[in-house]
Amino acid sequence: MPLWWPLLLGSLLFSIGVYGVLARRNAVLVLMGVELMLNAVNVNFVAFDAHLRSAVHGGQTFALFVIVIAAAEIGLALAIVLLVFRTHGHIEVDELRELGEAAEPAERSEAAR
Amino acid sequence: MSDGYLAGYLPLAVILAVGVLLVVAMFAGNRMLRPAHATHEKLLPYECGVDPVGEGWAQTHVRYYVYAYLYVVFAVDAVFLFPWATVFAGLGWVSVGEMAVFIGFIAVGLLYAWRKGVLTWT
Amino acid sequence: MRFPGTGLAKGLAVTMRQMTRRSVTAHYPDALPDLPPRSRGVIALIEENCTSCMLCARECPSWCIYIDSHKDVVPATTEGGRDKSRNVLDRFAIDFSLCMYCSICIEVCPFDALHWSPEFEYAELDIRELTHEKDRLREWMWTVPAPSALDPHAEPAKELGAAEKAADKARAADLSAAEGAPAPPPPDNSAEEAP
Amino acid sequence: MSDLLEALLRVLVVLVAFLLLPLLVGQAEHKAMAHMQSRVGPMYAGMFHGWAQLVADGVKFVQKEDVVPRDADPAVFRIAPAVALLPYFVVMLVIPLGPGLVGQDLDVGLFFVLAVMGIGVIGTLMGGWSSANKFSLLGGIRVAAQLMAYELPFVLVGASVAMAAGTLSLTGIVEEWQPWWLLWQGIGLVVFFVAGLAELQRPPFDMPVADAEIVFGPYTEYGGLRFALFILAEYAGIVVLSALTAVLFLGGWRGPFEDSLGWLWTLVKTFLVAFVVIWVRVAYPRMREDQLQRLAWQGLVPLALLQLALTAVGVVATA
Amino acid sequence: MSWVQVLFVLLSLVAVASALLVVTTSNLVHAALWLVVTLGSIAGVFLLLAAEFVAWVQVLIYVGAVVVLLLFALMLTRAPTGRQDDLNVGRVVPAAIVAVLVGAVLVSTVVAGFHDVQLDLERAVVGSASVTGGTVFRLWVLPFEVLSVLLLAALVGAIVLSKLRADEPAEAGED
Repeated sequence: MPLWWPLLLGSLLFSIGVYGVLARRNAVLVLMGVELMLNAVNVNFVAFDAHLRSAVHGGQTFALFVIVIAAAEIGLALAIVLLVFRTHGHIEVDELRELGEAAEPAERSEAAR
Repeated sequence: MSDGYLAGYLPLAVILAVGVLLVVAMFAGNRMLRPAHATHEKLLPYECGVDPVGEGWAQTHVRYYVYAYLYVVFAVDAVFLFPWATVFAGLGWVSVGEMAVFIGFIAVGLLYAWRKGVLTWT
Repeated sequence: MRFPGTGLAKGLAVTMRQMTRRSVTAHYPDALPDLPPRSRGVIALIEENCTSCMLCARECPSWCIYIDSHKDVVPATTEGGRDKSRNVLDRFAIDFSLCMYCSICIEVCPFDALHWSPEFEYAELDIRELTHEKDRLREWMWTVPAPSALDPHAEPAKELGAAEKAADKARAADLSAAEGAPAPPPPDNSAEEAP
Repeated sequence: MSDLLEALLRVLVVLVAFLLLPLLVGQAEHKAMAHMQSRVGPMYAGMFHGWAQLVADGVKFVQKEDVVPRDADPAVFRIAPAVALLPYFVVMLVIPLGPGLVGQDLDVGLFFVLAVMGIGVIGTLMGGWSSANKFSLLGGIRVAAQLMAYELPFVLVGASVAMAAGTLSLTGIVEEWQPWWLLWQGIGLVVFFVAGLAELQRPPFDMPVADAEIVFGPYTEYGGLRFALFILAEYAGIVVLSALTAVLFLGGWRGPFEDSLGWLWTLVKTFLVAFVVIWVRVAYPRMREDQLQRLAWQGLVPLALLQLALTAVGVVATA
Repeated sequence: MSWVQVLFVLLSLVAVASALLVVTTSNLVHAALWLVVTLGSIAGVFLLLAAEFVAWVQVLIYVGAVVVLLLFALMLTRAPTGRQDDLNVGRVVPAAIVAVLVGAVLVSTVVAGFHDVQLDLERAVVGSASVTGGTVFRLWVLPFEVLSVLLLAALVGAIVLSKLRADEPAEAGED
C-alpha cells in the first residue's frame, strides 16, 4: 500500500485532536484530544518503521515509549483535574483563571465562585 | 513480514465476528420471546423500594484515584517486562541489572507511597 | 505458636468436612415436614363461638381481619318478656397476604373462636385469593389437632383448678350439712368447662 | 478459502467450549457450595440431581422482559453486557488444551490474554455508569479500583512465567514447563490465583457487588438476558482464569500419557482450580475495601516483585 | 487492492469517524467510549503495519488502563447520563478553522512528500515480542532507564497532588 495512507490517517487524527484540545472546555475531554494527537504520532512512527525496516526498529520502540509516557502523562493530568474538581467543584478549563491576567475582575470573581 | 503472521490473526477476526453474532442471536431470540409491559415504576432507578432521591450521581472520595494511578505506572513497566522475558536469558546478568534498576526506581515510588500513607485507608 | 494462614486453612477444612457429610436438607414436597405442635400455619374459625365482639379485628397489628355483623332480634319466648337481641356474623375474613402470624387474635378471642391449624400449603396464584372468607376459615377447623397433653407435673389449667376448688368447697359443705348445719348453695362457676 | 474454513472450525470448537464449560462450572458450584453448607442444591430440573438447572435458567432468562430504566443511557446500557462477555470468549481462542489442540497459538499469546482480559472491565464500568443509579455508580467505581489494584500483581507474575519459559506463547510455556516449577513459581501461582479471583470479583473479593450494602453493584438495574450475560461473563471468567492457572503454573497437558491424554490433563487441572475457586467462595467472608487494597498493594505486589527477582536469578543462573 | 489494504482502509475510516465523535459528542462518557473504538482500531492498524507487540501494548495500556482511568475520573467528577450542552467553549469555529488548517498543512506535506513511496509490508520485519525485546534491551537501554526516572517523578507528583489538602472545603463535600 502507498506509504501516505497511514500518514494521512495520522494527519487526520492529529488535526481532530487539535480541534478537541481547542474546542472542549471539560478538562477530561481536552486530555482525550491530547491522546488522539499522541496516537496520530504513533501511527506515523509505526508506518515509518515498516517502511524503513531499520535494524534499530526506532519507530516501534519510540511508539512504545510514547505510549508509556502518554500513560504517565494522562495519569498525572487526571490527578490535577481531580484536585481542581475538589477545590472548585467543576473542571471547566475556561473558568479556571486564577493564573491568567486579571483583565476582567468582575468576571473573575464570578468565575471563582 | 513472515507469511504466517497475519494469517495467524485470521481466527481472531473470525472469533470476533462469531462473538458479535452470538450476542445478536441471543437478543434476537429474546426479542421474539419476551413480553414488554414497561410501567412507570419498573423504569424508575432502584433505590430499595422508595422513590429515587436526587440524581444518579453521588460524590465519591478521590482516594480511589491514587491506586488507579499507581496501577498505570506499574502497568507500563510490565509492558517492558514481557519483551524482556523473551530475550534476557541470552543477555545475561547485565540485562537483569538493567531491569532491576528500572523496577527499582518504580519500587521506590511504591515505597514512597507507602511511607506517605497513601496505601493506608483513611 | 500460630502460623500465619492457619485461619485460612481452617476455613477450607471446615467446608470440606461439611461437604463429605450428609446434608440436612428436608426434601419438602416429597417428604412432608414433621411439624411441632402448635405450628402456626393458618387460622381456623369456629363460627358458632364467634360473638362478633371485634376484639380480634381491633387488636390485629396488620389490620387483616374483616368482620361484618348485624343485630338480630329474637322474639321473647315467654309471655310479656323482652325481646332479646344478638349479633349475627355476616362476614369474617382474614387476608393472609397481610397476616404476619403473630397469634394476637387467637390469644385475645374470649370465646375460643379462632385456632391455629398447622396447614401451610395454601399458596395462590392471585393475591386476592389469599383473603379467606368464613366458610373457608371454618373448613380449616377440621385440620386443627386436639390440644396436646400437658407435661407431667404441670400445673393444671386455670379453669380446671377453679372447678376443682369449687368441687372441694361443695364437698366440704356437703360434709358440714351432714353434720346438721344448713348448707350454702354451691357456687355456679363449675359450669365453665374447658372446651 | 480453506484457511477461513479451518479458522471457522476452530472458532466453532471454542464456541462450544465457551458455552459448555461455564455451565459445568456453574452447576459444580451449585452442588459443591450446597453440600459445603449442608444443603443439596437444585434437585428437580432434568430429573437427576438437577443437572439441567442452568439450562432451565437460560430458558427462563431468554423469556424475560428487557427493562431499560428511564434515566439510563440506553445505548451504553444495552451494549455493556456484551462488552463484559466477549473478551473472555476471545481469550479462550489462545488457551491450549493439548499439544496442537489450540484455537490459535499466537506468538504474543500471554500478553494478548492479559490485554484482552483488561477490556472486560470497561463493560462493567459502562453498566455501572449508564444505569443512572447510585448503587451502580458506586459499584462501578469499586470495580475500577479493585481491578486496578489486582491487575498489577496478575500481570507481574504472568511476566514471571514468561521469563521462566523464555516465550510468550502459551503452547511454548507449557512445553518448557518442568515439575519443579511448582516450587520455583509457587509464589507466582498463589499470587496469580488470588489476583485473578479478585479480578473476577468473586467472593471473598466481591466488594463491588456486595449485596448487603450496594444491592448488586454495577448490575443493580440489570435483569433478564442482559443480567444473564453478566453472570455468564463471570463464569466464563472462572473458566479462563482456571485454564490460565493450569496452563501457566500447573503445566497444562503435561502428565502421564500426555501424548494421548494431554487434553484430559488440561481439563482435569482446570476443573481442580475451578473447584478451589468455588471452595474459597464458601470458606471465606467478604473482605472490606481497605483490606482489599492493602492485600493488593502491601501483600501481592511485593510478593510478585519477589517472584520476579527469583525467576530472573533462576533463569540467568541456570542458563 | 489486497485484503490487507481493504482492512486498513476500513480500520482507518472507523478510527477517523470515532475520533470525530470523540471531539464532537455531547456526552462525556460517550466521548471516552468512542475513544476506546478509536484506540482499538488504531491497534488494528498497528497489527496490519507489522507492529504486533505495539498493537497489544496499545490495547493493554490504552484500552485497559488509560481509558479506565478516564472513565474513573469522569465518574468521580460528575458525568450525568444524557446530553450536556456546555461541553464546548464558545470559540468552536476558530478552533475548527485552526484544526482544518493544521490538517491541510500536514496532509499536503505528507502527500507531496511521499505520494510515490510504496510501503512494502511483505518485507517488513514483524515487531514480535522477542524482536522488540532485542531492540529495546540491546540498543535502547539508556532511554529505557531514563523512562523509569520519568515514571518515578510522575508517581511522586501524583502522590503529592493527592496528599494536598484543599484550602477551601469542596462544594459537594467529601463522603
